[in-house]
Amino acid sequence: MEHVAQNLNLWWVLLVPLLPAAAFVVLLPMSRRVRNACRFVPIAAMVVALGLSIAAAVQVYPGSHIGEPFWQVAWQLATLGGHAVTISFAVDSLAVLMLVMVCIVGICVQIFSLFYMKDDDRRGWFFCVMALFLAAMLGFVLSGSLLVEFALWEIMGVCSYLLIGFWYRDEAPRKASQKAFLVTRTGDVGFFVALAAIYAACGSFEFEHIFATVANWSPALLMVSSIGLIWAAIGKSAQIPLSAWLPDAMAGPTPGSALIHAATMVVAGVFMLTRMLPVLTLNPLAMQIILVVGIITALYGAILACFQTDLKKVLAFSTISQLGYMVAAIGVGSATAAVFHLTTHAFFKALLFLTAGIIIHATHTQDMRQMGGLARRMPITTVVWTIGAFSLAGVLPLSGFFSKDEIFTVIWHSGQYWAFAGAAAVGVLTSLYVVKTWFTVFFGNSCNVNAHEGTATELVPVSILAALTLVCGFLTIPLARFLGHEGEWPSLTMAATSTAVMLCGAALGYTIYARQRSTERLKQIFNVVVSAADARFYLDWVYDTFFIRPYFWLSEALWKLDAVIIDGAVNGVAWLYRGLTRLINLLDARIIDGAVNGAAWLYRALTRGAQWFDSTVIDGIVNGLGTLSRAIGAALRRVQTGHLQRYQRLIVGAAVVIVAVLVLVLRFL
Amino acid sequence: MLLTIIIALPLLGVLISALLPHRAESGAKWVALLVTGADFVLAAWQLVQRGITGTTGMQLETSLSWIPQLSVHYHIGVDGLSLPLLVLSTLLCFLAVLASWKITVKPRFYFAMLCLLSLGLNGVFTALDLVLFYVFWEVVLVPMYFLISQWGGERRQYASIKFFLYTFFGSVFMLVAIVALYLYTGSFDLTQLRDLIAQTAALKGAGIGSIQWWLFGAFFLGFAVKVPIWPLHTWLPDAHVEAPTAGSVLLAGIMLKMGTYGFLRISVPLLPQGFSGWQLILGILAVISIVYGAVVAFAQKDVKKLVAYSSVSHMGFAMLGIAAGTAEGFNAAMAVNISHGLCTGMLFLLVGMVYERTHTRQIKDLSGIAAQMPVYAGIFCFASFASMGLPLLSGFVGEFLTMVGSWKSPALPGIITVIAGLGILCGGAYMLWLMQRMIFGNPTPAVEGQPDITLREILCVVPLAALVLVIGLSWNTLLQFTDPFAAALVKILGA
Amino acid sequence: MLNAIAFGVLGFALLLGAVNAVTAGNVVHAAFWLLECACASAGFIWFLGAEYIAIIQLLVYAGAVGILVIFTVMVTHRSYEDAERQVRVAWLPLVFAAALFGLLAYGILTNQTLASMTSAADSLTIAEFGRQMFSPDGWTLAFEIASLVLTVGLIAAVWWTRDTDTDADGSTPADTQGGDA
Amino acid sequence: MSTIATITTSFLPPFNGYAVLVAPALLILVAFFSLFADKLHVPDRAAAVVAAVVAAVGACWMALGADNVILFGYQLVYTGDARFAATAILVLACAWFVWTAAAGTGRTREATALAALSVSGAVLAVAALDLIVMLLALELTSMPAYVLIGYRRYRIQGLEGALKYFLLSVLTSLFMIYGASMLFGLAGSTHFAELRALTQSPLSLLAFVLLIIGLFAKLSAAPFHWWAPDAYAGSEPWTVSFAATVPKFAGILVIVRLIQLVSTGFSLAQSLLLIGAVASMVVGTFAALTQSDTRRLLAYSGVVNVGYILLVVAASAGPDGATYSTIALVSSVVYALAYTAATMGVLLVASGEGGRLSDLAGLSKRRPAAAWCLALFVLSLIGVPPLAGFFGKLELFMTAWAAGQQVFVVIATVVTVVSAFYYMRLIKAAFFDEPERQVAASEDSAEDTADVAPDVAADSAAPETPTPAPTSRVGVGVALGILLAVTLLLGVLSGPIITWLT
Amino acid sequence: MPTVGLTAVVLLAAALFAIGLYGAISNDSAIGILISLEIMAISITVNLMGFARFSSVAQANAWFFSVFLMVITAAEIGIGLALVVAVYRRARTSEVDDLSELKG
Repeated sequence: MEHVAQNLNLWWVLLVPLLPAAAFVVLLPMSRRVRNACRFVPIAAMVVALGLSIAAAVQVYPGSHIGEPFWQVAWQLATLGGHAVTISFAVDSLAVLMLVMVCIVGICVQIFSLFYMKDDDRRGWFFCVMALFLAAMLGFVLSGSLLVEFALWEIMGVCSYLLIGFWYRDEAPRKASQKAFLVTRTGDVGFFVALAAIYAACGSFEFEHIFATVANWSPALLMVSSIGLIWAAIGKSAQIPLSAWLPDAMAGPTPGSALIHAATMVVAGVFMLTRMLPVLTLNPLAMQIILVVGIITALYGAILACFQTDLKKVLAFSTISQLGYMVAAIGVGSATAAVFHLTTHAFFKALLFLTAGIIIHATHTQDMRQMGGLARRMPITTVVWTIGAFSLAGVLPLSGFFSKDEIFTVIWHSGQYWAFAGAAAVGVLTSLYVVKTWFTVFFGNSCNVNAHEGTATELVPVSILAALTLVCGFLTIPLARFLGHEGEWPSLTMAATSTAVMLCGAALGYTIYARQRSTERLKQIFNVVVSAADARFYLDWVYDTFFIRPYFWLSEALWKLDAVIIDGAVNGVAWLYRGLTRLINLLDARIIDGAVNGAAWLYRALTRGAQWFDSTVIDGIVNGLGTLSRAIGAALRRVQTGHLQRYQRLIVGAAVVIVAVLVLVLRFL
Repeated sequence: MLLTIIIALPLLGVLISALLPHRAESGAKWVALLVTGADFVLAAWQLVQRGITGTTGMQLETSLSWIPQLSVHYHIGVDGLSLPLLVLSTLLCFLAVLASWKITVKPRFYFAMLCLLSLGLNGVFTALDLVLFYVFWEVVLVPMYFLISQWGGERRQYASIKFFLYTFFGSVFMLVAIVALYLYTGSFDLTQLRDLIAQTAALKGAGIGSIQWWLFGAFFLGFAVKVPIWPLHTWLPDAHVEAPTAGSVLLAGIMLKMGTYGFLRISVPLLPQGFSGWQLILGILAVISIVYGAVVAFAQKDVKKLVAYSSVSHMGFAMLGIAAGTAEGFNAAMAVNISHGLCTGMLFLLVGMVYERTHTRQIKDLSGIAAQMPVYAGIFCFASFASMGLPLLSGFVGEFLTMVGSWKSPALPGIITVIAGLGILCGGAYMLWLMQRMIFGNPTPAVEGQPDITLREILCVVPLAALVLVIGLSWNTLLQFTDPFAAALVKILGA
Repeated sequence: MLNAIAFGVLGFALLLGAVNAVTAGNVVHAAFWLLECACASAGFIWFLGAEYIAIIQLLVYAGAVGILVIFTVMVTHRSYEDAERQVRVAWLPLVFAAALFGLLAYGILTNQTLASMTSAADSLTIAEFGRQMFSPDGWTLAFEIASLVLTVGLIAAVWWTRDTDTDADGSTPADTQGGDA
Repeated sequence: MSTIATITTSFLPPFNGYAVLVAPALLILVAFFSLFADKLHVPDRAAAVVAAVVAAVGACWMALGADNVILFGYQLVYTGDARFAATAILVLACAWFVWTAAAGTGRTREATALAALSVSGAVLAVAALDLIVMLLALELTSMPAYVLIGYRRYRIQGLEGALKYFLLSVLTSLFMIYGASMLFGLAGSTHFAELRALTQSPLSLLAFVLLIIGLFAKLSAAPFHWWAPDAYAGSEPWTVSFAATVPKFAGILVIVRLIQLVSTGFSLAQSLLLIGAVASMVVGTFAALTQSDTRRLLAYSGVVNVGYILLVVAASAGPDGATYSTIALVSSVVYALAYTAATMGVLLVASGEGGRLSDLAGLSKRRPAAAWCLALFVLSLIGVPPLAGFFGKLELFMTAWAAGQQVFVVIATVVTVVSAFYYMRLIKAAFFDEPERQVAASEDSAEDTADVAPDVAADSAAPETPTPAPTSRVGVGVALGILLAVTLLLGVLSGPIITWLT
Repeated sequence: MPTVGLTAVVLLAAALFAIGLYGAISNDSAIGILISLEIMAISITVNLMGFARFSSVAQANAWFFSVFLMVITAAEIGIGLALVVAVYRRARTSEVDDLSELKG
């Protein structure tokens, strides 16, 4: 274990991920009842972890550039063909910042879910998986090698699968969890290829080793690895082609969604891109792709958020859109802007999700239309929601304004003016849906009476997060300097433009929703856009028709190929063949009723063609081999007629022929 | 001498359990348990001891002359490649005996056959003489045939005959190749054969159509049936569906590894030029196996068939590792061998437990197991994630190294690695699809009221799970054995 | 060398007997022609100088075998017309036999060793024949084996033809009389 | 005589010992003892027991006897392989006698006598180096076979089979004798060594071919195998098990010796043998595929196996055959034993049940031990390793491949694979099929099965209608055990066996 | 007077053999076949005696050969006729063509 320490020995930082991991290991083997009782263990573990990370932050305070670790430790994982492969953990300023952020959000969510899950009999299991997830995220943040990052990346995927599918008894969470895990794994294929390419190039996964040799990588290799990494990030952070899973992931318990699908896991993609920025910057095309993906995803998320009626879906699409912002920030090369927005977004989005949890708990519904006028019954929740929402919209004193403004300035300086316009449009739409939710949920006619204010255990974590959202805004400079860049306050003009953007969106929202003006007329005007938005721009339809249904058909066809054609061709023995014909009839019967329940017309035409092909050509081959050998056998039996005369003549005939051939022919040869 | 004891111990089991009097029929399982257990302890002790001192070159070698005229020797030995497989084989045999505790139909013959199978498997992995290897290769065939045909499911007769004839068809070509090798070089001994082949002029000449190429092809047919590689795999699903639980565990857990072991022990080191001719074909077939196995598994209605096709897909990774020809590739092949043995062994044991309770393997009849049998569901999820290739578990080691190895290999184009990546995705797809239908959801009448997993059954599964975790966390526990062998192999190919 | 005329006469007698025995319509005729052929062959052998063998030939073939055949014909054919069958020439066997003879003739006629063997060996006396038979390097072993062959022939004949006791499976001839049903 | 002496002594030190003839002598004694058994008021099967003991003693005697015994002026020479063949034949006979003693039904006295004489003939035939002795010994070996095929004298199928076998066999042995007489005439002497010195001429070639064709018929090699299926299908599996194995084993030895000692003078010997080999393999396999009667199936399997042996013999008959002669001799003898032991085993198991495959149905339930024995014998016939069949085939194919018959070895391999299909039907019948209900036993099987209903026939006057003794399971076990031992050990101990043979 | 050599005798024997062969193949009744086989045996004896007469060295062996040949033929005729009688008893015929129950 060699230490690459400037002068600090931060071995204890490793405890931060290990503590929740220990909690998970402790909780796992327990029986359900015992596990429910000691669901406090993970919370205690997280509190200690927070303490340690804050201590680390203090010790590391002046901070340094991203990528220069204060302290690093490496183990030899294995030797491959005599060449040692190592895994390592490194502590640098970015890692410490993320540690603090994750611990804070983690603790708030865990405290909140103490109350939220109190009447669910599998709450022990919920905390256990939550602990595993936090351990994985903290480890992910601290990892010093791409292999460790990938390993923990997939562990987080599993945890999100388990959490989304927590209530596995009913249909929606089951389907959503599988969809989420499969879509993220589609992204992981890219990560796999990138890993293989990078290892092939520089023989190791360590970041500093990669960055050292990246200069002399071949352009093809550079392209493959960056495309792979981008594809992985798109999968994990629900960017545009692979974003369908995040809205469905809301089927899981709200605190789970709050932690995973707002604050931590979804930003893992962004975090990985920041880590690998040195590699990506060498590839201008990759940067451009990242920027384009970021902006389009932001727009996509924002537009759809405006049309959602489910409170959590709105937040989900808003997360997609803010992630788009972060990716765009990376796209223009500024890691600090992305990280800053990542941090602030974590706080206010977690805040919004938890508050949404309280509202849902109180009104027992997720549909915003049935909520209304909650301000009077739930004053604290309203205040807290307002802080979060306005921070999201980018109102001046709140942290959201500063981090979004940072991104605007960075995009502006990068000269990509189309991107800046896009970002501004997203700003407008963001404030539009913020205001819309604000009015529909808290003002308007109060249509459910028994809404009651959240209890203390719910409100404490929420208010902590609200406080942080207020404070963070003023930390832009120290935070930037912590990450190694001298930050500056947003320029006056930029502040003005972003406020103007926010105000115009708010005004639009006010005019439409404040006074309950009927939105039917609006809907006719934009009916095309509205119907498209309802169907999430047909993204799901594309998945279904071009990937899922053909996959079902392909597997069915290949299995039939397997069972009939290869088997048929291989065992031509009559005796086996008889068994096979029974099998084919059985299969055909099942195929026909299989086709009936919903295969496309194309599919049915094809199977009929295949059947004809089967019965004539393939059976022909199988028959051929079988009958050929039996025909020869039968022919031989016919010769064996039992007549002695026939045998005598055969023998003598054979003898004479052989003698003639051998003696005469060979004699003369 | 110790290695001969390890190999021959199951023979003791065969004799005792077959000759037990009728009254003491139930004693057969205790005899079998004792014998296979002792065998495993011995083998594991060797592994641990070797682990400490490191394995370079052949260990525990014994060589006695058997048929002097044909220079056939009883030559056995263990090295980095075969020691882990030997331990896995003894472990799985032990667990197979444990898993078939409730066998009532002719138990004496059943456990005799299991011990005979264990003997054959131990022999195959330690034989260093081609004739001895072929003898043990066929010995394994007979008990498996009887296991399937006597204690199998409804269509056991068709499945067992098909299993026997497929493998026999392959092994006949292997015999022809062995004879041809003997005639060219005059020796059957694996250790000397490599340099003998190198010296004989007739066997020079790489590339398609050279004699080495043909020999490799003959061996390929013999081993491909066993691995199984794509076109020759149709016996596997039938054999699995109809085999009893213990039969399936051994068939998938260890008998498929004989094919890849054959490639690594015989084909690649002895016929390097032949191998270079076949590399691309192997790679393509391997990738087809991966994707084909995964896609077809998706459409299965019977759990065992699904796991059988998953075995085709996983062994495809092992073959891709071999086809890559790089150090990572060979390590990958050996890692997939061991990890697939563990994961699929676990899956089959678990499926066997469900079958013992519900007597059905149709997925549509089984659902909501998590609600009814939570501990079982937990273990099943662990096994599924392991076989899906989740990091920190052994499945990931094999698949990751295959990807890295095949990308690095000069002979295989990059697209093959990408398709293999897609294969991993499809692998995840059918496993999740199985878990979603079988484990989650509301309990069906068949699953209703079923007792959760018992201690005996947990004992069957826990050692495998522990090994999966240990290998997954610290790769070196396994790779320290396989890497010296892989490095030596690469040096041979390089030379 | 041999006197051609005697050779011709005896040879013709021999061939005549053989041809008629083989193509006889009636089995009884065939049996009698066999007798004639055996006697002719004994004469021919005598002409070749091997008197002792000729006598044995006469005894064994003409006597024992001929009579035995006639005896069997009497047992197995109840009436005259049973033994009758219309005579027709079977072409395929004729072709085969002729082809074989042609090959043999070609072989014999072109063979030098046969042509070169002309030394007229004086015929062996019976005493000499006996002494050589039982000399240490002689044919005692062959003699023993021949006797065993005859014993087997005897056992077989007894086994198949005896009607009195039960068959291997205990069924007596009576109940399977209608064998041909 | 001098030329004979020089040639044989060149590789055989003279050792005068008539002791080696003890085995055949004892067998002759047993034959006569069993013929007069009822006069000595001894139970019917006692003869078989004595015969078994004698055969066992003879086998040990032969095995332990000295090597290179030359008798009767080089007419009879017991080299290593002759002694091994004699021991093998005696072992097979011993197994058969034990089975007859245990489970033989009805009168087995005559069968024992005939078998004993046949075995003594075979023991002499394997060592014969003289045309006359060879012919006589072969006749002595195969004549009892005619009787055994037709042993059930009150059943027309048996007799019909025997008649066909007899007539065809006599016809072909006359061919052989004619060839032998012509060769003798040309060479002047009947000893093999002399025949080797024969100058090649069309007539001598013709004579030699006729001789070999006769031997082909004895071995039921392809163009001349027509009698085998009908002869075997007509009679009981118990008698077929002897008639199909011992005469064939002796025939194989004779043809191997003949080819090695005499064929150098005849270039076409190799092509003749190859024709026989390929024809046997192909015809035998395809005909066997569609058989439904065990005896007929094994008849065709016999044709195929003789085809394999002829392939190796052809290898040693080639121009450079001398180098391969010893290995060819060794591998053909070993394979002959492996094949005959397995065939006798299968037939003995079938004897308890009945001739047809369907009679074997459900055997694993009735007699599990016998069923597993049957499985092992069939696997040995297929050529699955650790059993004798595999090692036999391995040596056969390697010798043939080395001797240049690559194409034919490939044909043999394909034939082996195809043969697996029809052999497996035996296992399928024994293990999977369900026996039809006993009531509907068809006419043929009723007559066929040896379970003899005590016959209270009209002439109860027949004094000694023997009430059949019960089948003693131990005896059957011992018989099958001997054959099983041969099948299992021949493979594993092939090292020492080969040293013994050369 | 003209003399004739060994070739003529062997030729005669060959002719006799061929006639016997024709008879064996073409005859329907078993006894007819046995008679033809008998004739073939006679031809072999004649052949042997031819050699005995003309070859200097082979005379004794030729005599022994023919004697043993006669023994073999006698034994075979014995068995053959016994078999024919047994078959006749059971099947009321000795016509070979009717005996074709065993086939396939």
